[in-house]
Amino acid sequence: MLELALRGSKKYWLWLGFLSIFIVIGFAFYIKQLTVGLGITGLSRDVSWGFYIANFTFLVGVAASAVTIVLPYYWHNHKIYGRMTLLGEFLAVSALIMCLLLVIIDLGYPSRVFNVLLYPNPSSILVYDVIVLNGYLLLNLICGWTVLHSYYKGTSSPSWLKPIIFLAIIWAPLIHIVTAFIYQGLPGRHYWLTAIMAPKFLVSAFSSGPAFLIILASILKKVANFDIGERAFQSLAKTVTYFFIAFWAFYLFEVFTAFYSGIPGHKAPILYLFVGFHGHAEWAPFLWTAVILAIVGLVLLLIPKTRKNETTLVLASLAVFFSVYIEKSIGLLVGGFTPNPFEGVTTYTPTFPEVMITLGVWATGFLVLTILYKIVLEVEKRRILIHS
Amino acid sequence: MWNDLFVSILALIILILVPLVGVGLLGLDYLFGIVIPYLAFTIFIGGLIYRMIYWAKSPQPFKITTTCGQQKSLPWIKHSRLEAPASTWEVGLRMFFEVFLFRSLFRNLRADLVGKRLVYGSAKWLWLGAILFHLGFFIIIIRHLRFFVHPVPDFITLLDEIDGFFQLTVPTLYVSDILILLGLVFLLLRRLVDAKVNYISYASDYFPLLLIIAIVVSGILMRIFTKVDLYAVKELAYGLVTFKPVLPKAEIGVIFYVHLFLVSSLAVYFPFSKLVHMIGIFFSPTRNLPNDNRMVRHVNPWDYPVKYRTYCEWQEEFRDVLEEAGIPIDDDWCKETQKKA
Amino acid sequence: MSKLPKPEELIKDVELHKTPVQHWMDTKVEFKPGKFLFAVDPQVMEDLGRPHLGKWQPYEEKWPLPEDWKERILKAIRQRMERFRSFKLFMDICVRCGACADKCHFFLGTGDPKNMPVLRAELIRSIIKGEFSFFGKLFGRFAGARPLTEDVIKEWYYYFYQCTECRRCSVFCPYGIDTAEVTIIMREILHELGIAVDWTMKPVRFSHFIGNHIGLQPHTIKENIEYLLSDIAEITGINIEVPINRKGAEVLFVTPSADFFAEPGIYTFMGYVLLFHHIGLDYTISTYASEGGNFGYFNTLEFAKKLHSKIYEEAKRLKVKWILGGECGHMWRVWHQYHNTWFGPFDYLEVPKSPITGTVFEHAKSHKVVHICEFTADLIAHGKLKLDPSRNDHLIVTFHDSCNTSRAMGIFEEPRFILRHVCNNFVEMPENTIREKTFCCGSGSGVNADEYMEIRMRGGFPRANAVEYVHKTYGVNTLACICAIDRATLSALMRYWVPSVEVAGLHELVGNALIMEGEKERTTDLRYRPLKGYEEGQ
Amino acid sequence: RISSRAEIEVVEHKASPQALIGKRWGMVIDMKKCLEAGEECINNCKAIKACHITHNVPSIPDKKKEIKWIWMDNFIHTFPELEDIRLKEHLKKFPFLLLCNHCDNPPCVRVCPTKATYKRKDGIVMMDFHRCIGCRFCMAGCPYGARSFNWIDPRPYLTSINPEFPSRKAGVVEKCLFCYQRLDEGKLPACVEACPSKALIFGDLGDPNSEIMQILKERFALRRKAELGTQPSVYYLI
Ligand code: SRM
Ligand code: SRM
Ligand code: HEC
Ligand code: HEC
Ligand code: HEC
Ligand code: HEM
Ligand code: HEM
Ligand code: SF4
Ligand code: SF4
Ligand code: SF4
Ligand code: SF4
Ligand code: SF4
Ligand code: SF4
Ligand code: SF4
Ligand code: SF4
Repeated sequence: MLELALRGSKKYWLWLGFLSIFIVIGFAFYIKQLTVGLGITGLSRDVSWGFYIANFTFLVGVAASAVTIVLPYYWHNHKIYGRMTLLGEFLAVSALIMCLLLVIIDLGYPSRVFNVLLYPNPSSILVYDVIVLNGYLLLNLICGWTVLHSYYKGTSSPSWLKPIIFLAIIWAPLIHIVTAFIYQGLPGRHYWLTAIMAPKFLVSAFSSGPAFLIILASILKKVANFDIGERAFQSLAKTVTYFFIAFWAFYLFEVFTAFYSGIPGHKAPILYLFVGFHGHAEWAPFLWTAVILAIVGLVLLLIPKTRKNETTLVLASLAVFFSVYIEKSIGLLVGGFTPNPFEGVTTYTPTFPEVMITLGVWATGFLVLTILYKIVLEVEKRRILIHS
Repeated sequence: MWNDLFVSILALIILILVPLVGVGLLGLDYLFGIVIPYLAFTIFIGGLIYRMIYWAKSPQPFKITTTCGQQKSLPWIKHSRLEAPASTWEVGLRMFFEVFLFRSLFRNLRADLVGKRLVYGSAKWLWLGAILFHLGFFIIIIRHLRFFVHPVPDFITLLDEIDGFFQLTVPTLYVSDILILLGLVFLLLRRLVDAKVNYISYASDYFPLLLIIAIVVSGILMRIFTKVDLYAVKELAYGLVTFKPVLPKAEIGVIFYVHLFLVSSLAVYFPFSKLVHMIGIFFSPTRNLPNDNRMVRHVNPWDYPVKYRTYCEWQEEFRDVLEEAGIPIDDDWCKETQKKA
Repeated sequence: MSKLPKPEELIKDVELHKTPVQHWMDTKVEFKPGKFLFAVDPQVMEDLGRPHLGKWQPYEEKWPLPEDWKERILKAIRQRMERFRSFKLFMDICVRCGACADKCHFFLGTGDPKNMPVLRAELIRSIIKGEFSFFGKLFGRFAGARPLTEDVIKEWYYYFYQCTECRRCSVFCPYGIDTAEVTIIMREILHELGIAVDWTMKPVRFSHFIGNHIGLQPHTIKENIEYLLSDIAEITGINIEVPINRKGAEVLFVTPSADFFAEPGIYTFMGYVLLFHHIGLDYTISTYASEGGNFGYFNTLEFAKKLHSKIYEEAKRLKVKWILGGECGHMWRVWHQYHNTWFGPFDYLEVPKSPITGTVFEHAKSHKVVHICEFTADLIAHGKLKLDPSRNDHLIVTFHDSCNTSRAMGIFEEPRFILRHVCNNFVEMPENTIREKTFCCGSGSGVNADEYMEIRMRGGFPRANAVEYVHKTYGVNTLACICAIDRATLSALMRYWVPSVEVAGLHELVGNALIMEGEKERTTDLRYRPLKGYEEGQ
Repeated sequence: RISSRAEIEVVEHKASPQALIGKRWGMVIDMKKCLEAGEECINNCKAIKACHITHNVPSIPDKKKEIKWIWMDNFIHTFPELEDIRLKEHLKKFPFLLLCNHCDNPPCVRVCPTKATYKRKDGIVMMDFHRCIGCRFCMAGCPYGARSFNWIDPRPYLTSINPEFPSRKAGVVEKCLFCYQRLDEGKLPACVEACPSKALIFGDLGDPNSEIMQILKERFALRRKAELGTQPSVYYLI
């Protein structure tokens, strides 16, 4: 089936070429990082994780969100997701590939990465994260590819696949919960030390992921004439709405806890993010953008008319996507590390190489996504090919 | 099947025992370190040259390109340059893809009979296994050059660094070593497990796989486990290629001689077995000829004239019916051709 | 044919992933009815001046081989090795990877492991190792070598006529090993002893002496054509003439003789004639070179060359500028891959140029022969044809790529381009059964004999299965193709496997769709079937 | 116990015969002595210098990339959770020497995926530079900012090289190791030895008769962020 991705229109190749430019640039900067060290990033003694891990966290959510489609389809026999399950699974695959790349890139000593498997520390959450992420990647690859292969052959899926699909469904929330546990178990990081971290991660994932799928599906409708169907769009839109409300509600609960209790350590990160702390407010414009996007998105989603209109739905999805992206990636990381253990503020801004490397990873993800979707579309196309 | 496998394992064991006894017990370092490698290499080169001449002696009478895509015809129809090459340049491209990426193998399918329906699944495992093995082999050969050339060129050092990037062991285990082993074991298992491939396999199919596995394993053993004196190895190897063979004073270790002897065996076996596909692929007429039969005339050196029924003979036989049916008779042509004859 | 089991039962015994316990060198051939071809009538060989074994049949226990059969075979093998690099090379470099194994339609339809292309080639490879190689003799079976015995000859006869030389295996082989090439050479080698098939040798005799393989004499051809022209007149109201053996025409049109005579080829011929009339082409056909198909090719290359020599004498005699070839698979394989070598250089012809569109067929600049599909596609692309595709609305069409034009020529897009313009319902068969991966009809290369029905239906099973799929899924009722033998073989195949599908030549559909100047309203297609909207009672 | 924290493994080590042996090494730092020693001494603290020279710690000017095993800071930064205004006022002038606390319940060890950071039986929180993959999880885990990461190759920033101790490459984390190599030779930590005012007192918290246990019995001592339950082994006297 891979050969199906090797044939395509000029636009397809242009798009792949466009992505490859970013991949090459990102790779060149990564080589630089390998030789010079992580010093080429904006990271510091106080903010020791940054843009890479922020994107990683966000993308884990995107990967986990596949379950919002796969679960209704397989568990509740929600037929209108029929044409979408593969898109969901392959979105998870490419998101996970980006996640793993980002983790490797963030390492100071990537050549020793196998030490995690050679000398695993059972009390380290990162070890479990490596296991669940790779496991989920494998599960999704197996499920997606096997289903697609049976489409290709024109047979029904093999029976051994069912249990694996159910395993994948159970596995999906796990990847995000474990990722949340990376943060949520650290003493002294007030912003992270909250039990609601994992559920918040999940609801954010379940809103941004389907929002991303709405955007992708509408692109596919335009460029590839592949329509998931009006009802599937609406189903996704509802998923986005409910979980997005939950997401910001959770956020407000945290704000309440911090300010009602009045504990300085809890207030500080939130103050820093939105209004400034010790005279520093570098990220406030971004966070407020997230809030505005959230309001816009919510309004568009809640009004039935705009939700049912595809253009406004896509706009709403974009708003949701970027709102969650800002809060969950950069907000989360910067908030966690600020103020530092000495109650000081060390500002963090990603450097140009850092951003380019991350863009390179996104481009790689999009490349993988494009190729996988291309194969799905080609297989689908071959199923119906009446010339008229 | 088991017979064939057993015989090839036996052959391999003998090949391993020979240097073990020869160097380990009898101390024939000179024989195994210098004489046999020279001999093997001579046979290898001589054999390959013989093969090439042997094939080249027979002409390719017809241009029988296998076309796997649209021919070059009308200008507005998209010509598939790779699958139906029409120029030498396009043939070169096609050969490149065949030699380095095993393009034809990439097309592989697997047919299954589901009830009364034939279904065709994608089957790229063979391609993957073959690529892992061949590319791994290629990289290892290049990397080994560091024993034979001096000073070691930068690109080999670089390859070395990339390949040994992951610090799994000290010294680092090469990624290509793991991949080639995976590839080889897959290919061997496939031969044993897939009924069709098993049915067509002889001892001469198992043997090269086993031999190469043994070479790779002995190499990995040398690098990671029973470390050998690399300086002594370089002294020996460098001596061999500069035709000033010396046995290093330092002890190298029997395992090295096993490795070297197996490599020599492979070299000797190479030109006289299916392994010559490496050279043969370049001679393959269905792949190395352009599909330009109607553009350029291909000449067959042993072409000979044939006797056929000429128009005049034919007209004579059917003159009556031709006349009756009112189909023109052409006596001028007969006179003309007779005059020429 | 009476004993042929029902379609559901025929392939019950096929196992694609199991093989016999016994070593293949130990299994012997059995000649069972329906599974072998009758040996050639000695009279045919006499007439053609070829050696023969007298009257015998393959199922006989002892074959009447001559005393020195072994030497003759070995000499023949050695000679082919000297003459064909392809053969020599293919004997050396197969790694038995098995990529070709399940690609052959005969293997897929019989499950017989010796029908795996690799093992088919191994039938001779093992002899070359066993008879010519020192190491082969030394290691025997472990090196895949065996001695030449009478059983081997029987095996060759059986399996080299269970290969239709379709080259599907060659597409998948990493080295392009072409078992068809091996088969061609092995059939020649069998010919050295006089072992040949009756069904293919009779047509050779006809082609040689009369000019076409059916034995149509010149006046019969003319009568047949006139009969077809009267049908055309009845259906379209147009009177057309077909020039025969006309000197000074611009184009010599050559097509397989089946098109003059046999269903469904005659409809294709009507299509050609309508097309030529529509554009006013200055052409002629010939009753001397009245056969495009080449039955010699199924026997020896020498015969192949003999039979087609006529075309070039005729082109010279009639002083045409270039040659136009009709729809045919084998004909085009020979024309495309061998003619220029055998009969060139063609300084008495001109580089083909379409008199209607002015297109110069650059890709045929040396050989000067154009395929009718290239010609018609060019006409359509230049808007020179008035077409009404709705006249084919009663048909749901799928297209069969003939293996020869596909894998030995590379003509894929032209026929599809034409199809898309002459009919509204065109569906492709599953991806892995078309284009370069197309399946043979199972009866090509001279094995289309009645006594061979079981093997033919088995060999055609993969093709029929794909047709059945589109028939069931999209209601396909017409299988279009561009090969005269296909039109004969696929018709039988469809009758057996998918009875409601009919076979049509591409230009039959063109003929249906062409809006001729001055024609009356058509109510039926060229086969007198009512057009859509003109069915009974409407 | 299990409910209160994730279990960590404690690693045995082989000590040489002449080594100093302790059940749980700890340190008491008498900030009063530093204050008394005066501005001059504080600005050129010999303890810091001795440590950094002994352990090949580079001096990188960029604050964001700097590497430090032991350093000086003020009260507010050292004890941010002690919000008491009067205390702040009172302790404003005190310098505080900061270093790894060698916590008894160290989060850094808990989170390290490769066991590159591990706890020795004698209480020293150790680093294996060969094993560290540079993931910096330990830095996020340590509530005290005791760890530094080699963002760039540190070797060009070494003013002098101690051949007895390895230098690091870019990509690994480092911190104070309680001079395990000196203890092995029977010597006290370099900083302890170097301070002319004996402001740093090193000893065994597991031995009730040790010098530092005596001091802790007598005087009021502070530990940083004790409420987090990490049980620091470094005590501050004021
Ligand atoms: C390549 C290099 C490391 C690097 O990444 O930079 C290196 C790599 C290894 N050295 Fe070394 N040594 C390297 C410089 C040295 C040096 C020189 C130095 O520090 O600048 C020495 C000290 C000088 C000397 O001769 O003692 C050195 C003394 C050792 C020793 C101790 C030998 C001894 O008996 O004293 C070993 C241990 C051994 O042989 O088992 C050793 C062992 C090794 C091993 C085999 C690791 C081991 O545990 O056995 C490494 C080989 C990896 C390989 O095959 O690629 N390496 N090794 C260093 C070469 C740098 C260069 O510029 O040449
Ligand atoms: C094998 C060994 C030498 C030996 O002959 O015994 C060795 C071998 C090398 N060490 Fe080491 N070190 C060895 C004990 C040490 C020790 C002492 C110890 O472990 O007790 C240290 C200091 C303490 C520690 O554990 O870190 C030590 C700290 C270093 C460092 C500085 C730390 C860092 O990673 O930056 C380097 C520099 C480096 O990584 O390039 C280093 C580098 C190396 C290099 C790459 C050679 C070099 O100088 O560039 C060798 C390859 C190691 C590898 O795993 O890839 N070696 N090296 C010792 C292995 C002990 C072990 O397996 O743990
Ligand atoms: C049965 C009572 C109850 C209800 C209903 C309840 N909570 Fe809580 N919640 C608690 C208790 C008790 C805690 C403290 C648990 C702890 O400290 O670990 C808590 C803690 C939290 C925390 C974590 C604070 C922190 O930092 O540890 C958040 C956030 C929270 N609740 C949000 C919510 C939200 C959102 C809902 C509704 C969807 C909700 N709660 C409903 C009892 C409740
Ligand atoms: C509707 C919102 C919501 C969703 C969806 C949700 N949770 Fe929760 N969950 C909460 C709230 C609120 C708390 C905090 C209550 C508390 O602290 O006891 C919580 C707490 C928890 C805790 C206990 C944390 C602690 O320290 O006490 C676990 C475990 C947990 N959730 C697991 C999950 C898992 C697993 C899922 C999904 C598969 C999930 N939750 C989905 C709202 C949610
Ligand atoms: C001009 C200096 C020079 C001379 C002379 C020299 N070498 Fe080398 N040799 C090197 C360098 C530099 C390398 C490192 C290349 C590398 O990284 O693989 C090397 C690598 C090697 C290696 C490979 C080690 C490995 O694992 O990569 C061996 C073995 C070796 N030399 C042996 C010899 C022998 C034997 C001779 C003498 C005949 C010799 N060298 C002469 C510079 C030299
Ligand atoms: C130009 C170089 C070469 C090309 C293009 C090439 C190509 C191939 C291909 C396509 C296959 C079939 C796939 C497979 O079964 O693995 C194959 C098989 C094989 N090749 Fe090569 N090869 C080359 C060189 C070599 C060399 C140098 C060797 C080793 C000495 C080698 C050893 C083998 C072996 C042993 C097999 C059989 C694997 C099996 O048993 O399945 N090849 N080669
Ligand atoms: C067919 C050719 C050969 C193959 C497939 C082969 C394969 C291998 C492999 C897989 C290794 C493991 C380490 C590595 O990948 O570099 C190795 C190591 C080694 N080989 Fe070979 N080898 C071949 C020929 C030779 C020859 C001709 C020599 C003789 C000089 C040689 C000498 C060695 C030595 C000394 C090592 C140890 C290298 C180390 O420790 O780094 N090999 N070989
Ligand atoms: S401020 Fe509250 S949540 Fe944060 S560490 Fe202290 S007690 Fe825990
Ligand atoms: S695909 Fe080619 S090399 Fe492989 S077994 Fe078939 S003929 Fe031999
Ligand atoms: S040429 Fe065709 S019929 Fe002959 S072996 Fe190959 S696939 Fe089978
Ligand atoms: S008749 Fe057609 S399908 Fe059959 S073998 Fe010939 S070209 Fe192939
Ligand atoms: S620790 Fe010692 S050297 Fe450093 S400032 Fe205090 S008294 Fe001075
Ligand atoms: S102070 Fe920080 S680095 Fe030191 S042991 Fe405690 S947690 Fe770990
Ligand atoms: S940076 Fe090194 S020491 Fe710190 S957690 Fe990661 S692997 Fe462990
Ligand atoms: S105990 Fe040793 S390592 Fe720690 S600060 Fe003092 S001198 Fe430095």
